[in-house]
Amino acid sequence: MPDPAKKTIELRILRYQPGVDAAPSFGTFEVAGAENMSVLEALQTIKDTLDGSLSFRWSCRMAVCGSCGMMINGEPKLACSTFLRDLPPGPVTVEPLNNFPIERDLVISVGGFVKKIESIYPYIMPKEPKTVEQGPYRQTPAQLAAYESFSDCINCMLCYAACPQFGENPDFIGPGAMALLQRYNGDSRDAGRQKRLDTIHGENGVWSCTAVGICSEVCPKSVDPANAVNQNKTNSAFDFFLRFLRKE
Amino acid sequence: MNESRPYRRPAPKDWWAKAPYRAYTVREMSGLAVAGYGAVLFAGLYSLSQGPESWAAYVRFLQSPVSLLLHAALLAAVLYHVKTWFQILPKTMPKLILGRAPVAQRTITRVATIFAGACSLALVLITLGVAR
Amino acid sequence: MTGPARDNRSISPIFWLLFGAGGMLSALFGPGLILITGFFAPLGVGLPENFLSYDHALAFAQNPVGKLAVLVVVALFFWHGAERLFLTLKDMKAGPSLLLKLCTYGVAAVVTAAVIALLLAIGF
Amino acid sequence: METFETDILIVGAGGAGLRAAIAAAEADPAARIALVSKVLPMRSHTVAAEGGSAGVIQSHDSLDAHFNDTVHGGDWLCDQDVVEFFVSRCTPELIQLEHWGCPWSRKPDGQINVRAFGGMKIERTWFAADRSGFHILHTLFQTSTKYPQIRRFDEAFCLDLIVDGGRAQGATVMSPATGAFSAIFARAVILATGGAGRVFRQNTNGGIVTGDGMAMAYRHGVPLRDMEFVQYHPTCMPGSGVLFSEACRGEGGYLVNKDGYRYLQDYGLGPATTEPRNKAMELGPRDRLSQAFWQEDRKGRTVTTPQGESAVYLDLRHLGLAKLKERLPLIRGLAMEFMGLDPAEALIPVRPAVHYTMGGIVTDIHTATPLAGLFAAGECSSVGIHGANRLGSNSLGELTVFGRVAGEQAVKFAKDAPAVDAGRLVDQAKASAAKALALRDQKGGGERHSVLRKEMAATMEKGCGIYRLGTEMQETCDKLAELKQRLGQVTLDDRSDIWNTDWIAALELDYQLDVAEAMAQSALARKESRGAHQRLDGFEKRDDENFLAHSLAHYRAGAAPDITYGPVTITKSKPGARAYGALGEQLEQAKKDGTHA
Ligand SMILES: Cc1cc2nc3c(=O)[nH]c(=O)nc-3n(C[C@H](O)[C@H](O)[C@H](O)COP(=O)(O)OP(=O)(O)OC[C@H]3O[C@@H](n4cnc5c(N)ncnc54)[C@H](O)[C@@H]3O)c2cc1C
Ligand code: SF4
Ligand code: F3S
Ligand code: FES
Repeated sequence: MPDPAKKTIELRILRYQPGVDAAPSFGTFEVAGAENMSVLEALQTIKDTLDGSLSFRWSCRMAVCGSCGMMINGEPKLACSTFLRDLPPGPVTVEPLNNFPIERDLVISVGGFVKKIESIYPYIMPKEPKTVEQGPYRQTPAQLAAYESFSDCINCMLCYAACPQFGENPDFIGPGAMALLQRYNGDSRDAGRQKRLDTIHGENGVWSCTAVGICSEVCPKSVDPANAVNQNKTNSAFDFFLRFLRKE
Repeated sequence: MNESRPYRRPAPKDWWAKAPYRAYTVREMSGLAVAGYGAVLFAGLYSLSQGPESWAAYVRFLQSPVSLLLHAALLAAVLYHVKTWFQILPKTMPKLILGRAPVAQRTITRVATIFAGACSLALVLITLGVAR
Repeated sequence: MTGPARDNRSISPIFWLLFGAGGMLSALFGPGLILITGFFAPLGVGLPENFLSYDHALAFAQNPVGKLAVLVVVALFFWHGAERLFLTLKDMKAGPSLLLKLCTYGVAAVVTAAVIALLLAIGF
Repeated sequence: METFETDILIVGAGGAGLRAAIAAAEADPAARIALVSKVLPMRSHTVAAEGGSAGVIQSHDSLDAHFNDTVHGGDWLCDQDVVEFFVSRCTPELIQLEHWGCPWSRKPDGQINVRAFGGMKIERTWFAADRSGFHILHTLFQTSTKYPQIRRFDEAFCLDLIVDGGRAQGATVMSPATGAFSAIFARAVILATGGAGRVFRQNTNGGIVTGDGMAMAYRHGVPLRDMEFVQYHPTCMPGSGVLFSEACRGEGGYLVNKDGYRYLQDYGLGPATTEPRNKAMELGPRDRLSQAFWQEDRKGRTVTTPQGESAVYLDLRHLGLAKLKERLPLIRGLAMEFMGLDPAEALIPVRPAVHYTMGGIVTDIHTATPLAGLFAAGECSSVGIHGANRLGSNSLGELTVFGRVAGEQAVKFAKDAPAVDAGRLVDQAKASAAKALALRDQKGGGERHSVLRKEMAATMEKGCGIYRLGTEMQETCDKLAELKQRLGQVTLDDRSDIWNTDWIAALELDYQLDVAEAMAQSALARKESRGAHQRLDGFEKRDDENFLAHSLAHYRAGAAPDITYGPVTITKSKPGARAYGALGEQLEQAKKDGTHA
């Protein structure tokens, strides 16, 4: 039951409607009884009851589908797992993820990110091909642990919104895609390491990263993408000098 | 009509001066202290190559309060560099798996920092010992 | 999907490795070196009188091992600082990339050459 | 209008759609495949599955045992030929996923690890911590990028099928990013659009789970089968309905009422042992556990949460922090982030919420629907394996087993299918577009679709909940008819083209109302109690004489659907008593003794 003495929380939301607005500007909404809501629930309440034209992406509501990333009080967060009760009192500011083009309100362009994921051969290239009849590969818990955290990435792009180097260079492969690259390069079943490494030797590859490290701090799934990028900086650097010794 | 016109917000030019990136900028600047100390040594090498008088002037400089203050500042900055350097270290290497689970990065940082302290200490002790 | 949009191999690894080597060296021995050359030696604490004497210093710089140590420490420390300064200036958009490189990597390269020249001049 | 031509069109890029796409690409490398999804593929709701996927792998397990558990769990409403095929294909499909990189949890020696699951006699649920669906979906999506012939249409909302000459020949889609329509013509179409749990109030489903594909097929005359069987999952977060996986109980968690008593022993699931026992207590099937909750609630032995919902407690404290971190990290994270409590130290308030639609688009064992050229797989389909109650961890297996079949069958069909006459069919696509635009631009009477959606969800919960009454179901049917009328009175706040999510929500509501109606009408017509369909108005017993049959809801424009019945295929398991706990073991023993004697 909604509490009769319910508190009202003010949300300042960055709005943008292409073709109508020349530039984004803030709109303000008051949501009653919101103290136990997540930011997502507050946005849904606004959309359902106050302004149906407010646009944002969401689906799972349980911090696993990666749809609902946005800047909340200036920090990249998942709206569904950020609760108003945990934010400092006063108006809450909600903006689309930093460093991405805004398509509408809180909806940003995701196509570039998807292309990056596709560019790094995100699938197993088996070391020793096996048929299904031959059964599963063996992989010890230690071998699993070597790449497990990188496989937990939900593609929410919060790390991109935090990374200033991605802000400077939108072509930078970036932390999330590098986490995926390392997920496969670190897998004991895989033999595609060199091929993947060869995609990131350029300035738009790992060399745009200056080890700011904030990508790992904002990651909601403890993926540690900074590790994926910087570990591959080391790999790429060694490859720079050792490539001549490599036999193809 | 049917065209999306994404809006690109201009990125602020001074992000590096603002939280949370300020700490990163300070960390990077600590690298200047390393080079600064290299410059002090370079000056010594140059003085040495110019003969005994020049070297004596350099030694007098080292003994001056200005130099002591400068070195105190350099030491502080380099210590900050040591601290942050080993904070990034675990990011630049593959996960260390002990048993079933990766070693915590904090542990790697701590061990490496202690090791570095030991290196510097050993250098000092050996120098003092050899010189004696 | 088509192959990855690969851009040309960057030459950053050269600077990055020099930066890394300098960073590691300074992290391991920097504080110790500063203590010795900045405090113990000039103040004569724990060290004999002649430690900073011209002859003693010259002997060190004429010894091949000493030469190497001086070269490695001074050059790598400069390369370390150069890389960090370059990236920060780039973050600050302080100027065109080429200019920034000259002011950072350029200085480190000149200093490296000068150290070699001086060490050779000092002789063996 | 932009048009595309392809050989195979797959609508839906969740587990089933992606598996179908890969299967089609492997079956015929020359086939062109279009893969349409209203969200990026990795956002599909397969991502939320936690517990795992069943497949016989232990040496003391057998396909027969998996078969029996499934048929038994489905209260004999399963098509046994399909179940037999299904259980035989589960393990190979799970191995295939392993070869593609799925990070299954392992035993110390590197072999696949399995966990216990509700209603399963032997541990056979493969898991990747408690993010099994997430890992399956990402593995499939990433693997699918290997095939250049799969052309993805990400964030493309499918409005309707294109059907001509009794054959499905494509679909009309709208791009939310631009509002532009296009027609995708194909020789064969696969629907893999997922479930419809969102028609209920409290549910474990994502916002996108709105039954779109079911409604599309339904409106083109394909019956929806067994729609009255909607699964309540017993352990969900009060208020939001977010799921706490069955794996919590598989790992040994307890369910206790407000007095700390393990109440399941009062409902034929006991005795209450400390260690988990398969097919007993907390490891009973979902329908039974949800029903027990309802009874406890009636007896006043539940607590009321701050959200105003009644709840019992899930107790994981005795599992210890280390095990929670290793086996149930997501669950622990959810409890801590969403409810502010650590399951290592505190009880988690939980209650049942709608989770899964057992019914769906009717298909045969080859995933073919009665409409030529149209195939369906995954939760949107009813291929016949779940019967009246799905067993946990049988659905992820279904995605891969039947997703693959659909892909292969569609390729086969497309090879022989005559070419599409795109020039003529484009008018159909234009009509679908016009209809969608009409909903967006209608003047209406100022009604908000969010209000309609809430009323729909509330009436479904009331009439088609854990226990059902004829009168209440009738009220629900009436209410749904009213809501369908009121849809014409809806006025949208937003009439723009770009990212008009107001419009998309209204289109989804339109689908949902049809699906909800099929559910409620099928429920009203089934005058017995079976599996997830439990009545309290004189039909408390299972009635094999009259209702050992699949219900089929046939769409009628502007009227309630026609409900007919079709046969259930029974091969080797004759309908018997469905018992769990000690009673279940006794019956099983008696059966064994009987056959041995
Ligand atoms: C919280 C939760 C936990 C679960 N845990 C388990 C478990 O442990 N074990 C188990 O076996 N099962 C589990 N299930 C069930 C199982 O996850 C689902 O049944 C299954 O994932 C459904 O997969 P799908 O491919 O059929 O559909 P989805 O994954 O839902 O995909 C549907 C696809 O269709 C697309 N789509 C829908 N409508 C349209 C449209 N109009 N236009 C374009 N595209 C459209 C969507 O974008 C999406 O790509 C769980 C379910 C839930 C909700
Ligand atoms: S690495 Fe973390 S922050 Fe980045 S996309 Fe993946 S889950 Fe999101
Ligand atoms: S924040 Fe950016 S600069 Fe590197 S370490 Fe992370 S990618
Ligand atoms: S809605 Fe899925 S991550 Fe927030």
